[in-house]
Amino acid sequence: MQPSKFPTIYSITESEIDLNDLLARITLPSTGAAAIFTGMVRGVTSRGDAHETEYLEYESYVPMAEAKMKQVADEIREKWPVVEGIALVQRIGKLYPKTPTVLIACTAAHRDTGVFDAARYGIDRLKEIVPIWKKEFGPNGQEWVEGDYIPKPGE
Amino acid sequence: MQPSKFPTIYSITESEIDLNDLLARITLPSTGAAAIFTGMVRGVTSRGDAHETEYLEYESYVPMAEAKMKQVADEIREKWPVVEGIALVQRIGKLYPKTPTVLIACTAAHRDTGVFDAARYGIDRLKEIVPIWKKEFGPNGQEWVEGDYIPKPGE
Amino acid sequence: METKNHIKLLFFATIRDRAGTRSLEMDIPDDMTILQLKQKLGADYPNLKESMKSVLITINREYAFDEAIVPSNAEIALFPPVSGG
Amino acid sequence: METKNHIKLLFFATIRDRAGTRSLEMDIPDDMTILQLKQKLGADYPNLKESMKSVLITINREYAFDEAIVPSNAEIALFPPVSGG
Repeated sequence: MQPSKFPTIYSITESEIDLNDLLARITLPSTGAAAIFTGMVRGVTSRGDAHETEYLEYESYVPMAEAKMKQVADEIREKWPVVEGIALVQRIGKLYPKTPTVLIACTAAHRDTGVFDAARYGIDRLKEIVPIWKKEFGPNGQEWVEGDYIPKPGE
Repeated sequence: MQPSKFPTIYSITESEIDLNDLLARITLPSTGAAAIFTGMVRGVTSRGDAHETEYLEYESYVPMAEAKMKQVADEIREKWPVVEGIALVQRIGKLYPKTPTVLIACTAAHRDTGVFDAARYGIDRLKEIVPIWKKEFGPNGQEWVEGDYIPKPGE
Repeated sequence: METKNHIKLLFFATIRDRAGTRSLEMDIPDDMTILQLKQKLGADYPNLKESMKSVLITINREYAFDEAIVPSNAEIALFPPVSGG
Repeated sequence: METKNHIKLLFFATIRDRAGTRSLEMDIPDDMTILQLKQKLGADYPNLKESMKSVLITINREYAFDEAIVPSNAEIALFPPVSGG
């Protein structure tokens, strides 16, 4: 099986994230397992600075973000060659609590192949290098959420 | 937050597994992360005894299976008290390649809380103790797939 | 005088195929153990004899083992190791 | 005689708020480094001066660092550490 036969989906979108559709698009006849991560807008945060959120506004440097999502997918394939399909989707715009905002899904023939680790790696890397930002709107006003990762040369 | 406020879904079904719907049902205002595992019917298997599959027929001892799925959910909550919502769904009947047959999803406030491990544990335990069996139909006839786990007293 | 215990048996997967039926009802002596029940089934249904070595058994939907006593009106299920997912 | 390099600048998130614009075009000297570009932006746009210490910079959609030379007709983006997900 050549890697070129394996589907890779990456996109920044303003539309709803459809898990059923994305999963179907990365399922091959040889696929038996999928590990999927989704992130949602939290309306209530308890950890750290406890607060409430009315909504988030996401923006992205879209062409670079899509290129970096492809890079994350390439990194996953290098580390876990058994991974078959990969989907990375970030929704942007004004998003309310309970709404899925991001999805990473990896498929493989079997579940004991690192497919869970691959999905975990995917969301961690997306949050490090993919140019997306969010501004939080709550009862006490608005605030940009800043990450803390500084990409290294070559990333 | 009391555990009783956390949704637990467990079911044996003959209907399509709707990831969007299940995810929505285990997303609370405090939820920021979901780890989801799905298994699908493989049409082509390369590992071990390489073969092709036309379809699988699943059956279950339904009332016991649902009770054991609830037990798996209880075990997850005991090991990962941060888990908020849990869904365990097994589809039964005649299922063709690329079709999702099983889903385990766990939600939590944040992704670094063990939520990936919780989902992984869920599928591993389902395959050990939940009374479901599958018969494989392929070009060379039909064969029951047998597990290899013997439950211990108290399981 | 021996009293009788009326139980229901359920068979799944390979065990059902060999038993040729999904369920049976039967009377067994009080205080019969799971091991004795397996021996009785192996004797009464020769097709099941071989399966009784590796079968999983549940009493009222909980896994049960050789030394357990079959309770009254029990729902007993017999099946091979599970293979869901 | 100094030749000129025409570049496009894009600002995102906090940097855009402080710049008051999403994009700018400007001519810079050939062989200008990213460090020199940051110094120039800090001098030309006082609102950006403080941000230049921790800003991330990309050249043609790849992360770039102080010593890099800005290539001709580059698309340069400036933004804070990312926070997607």
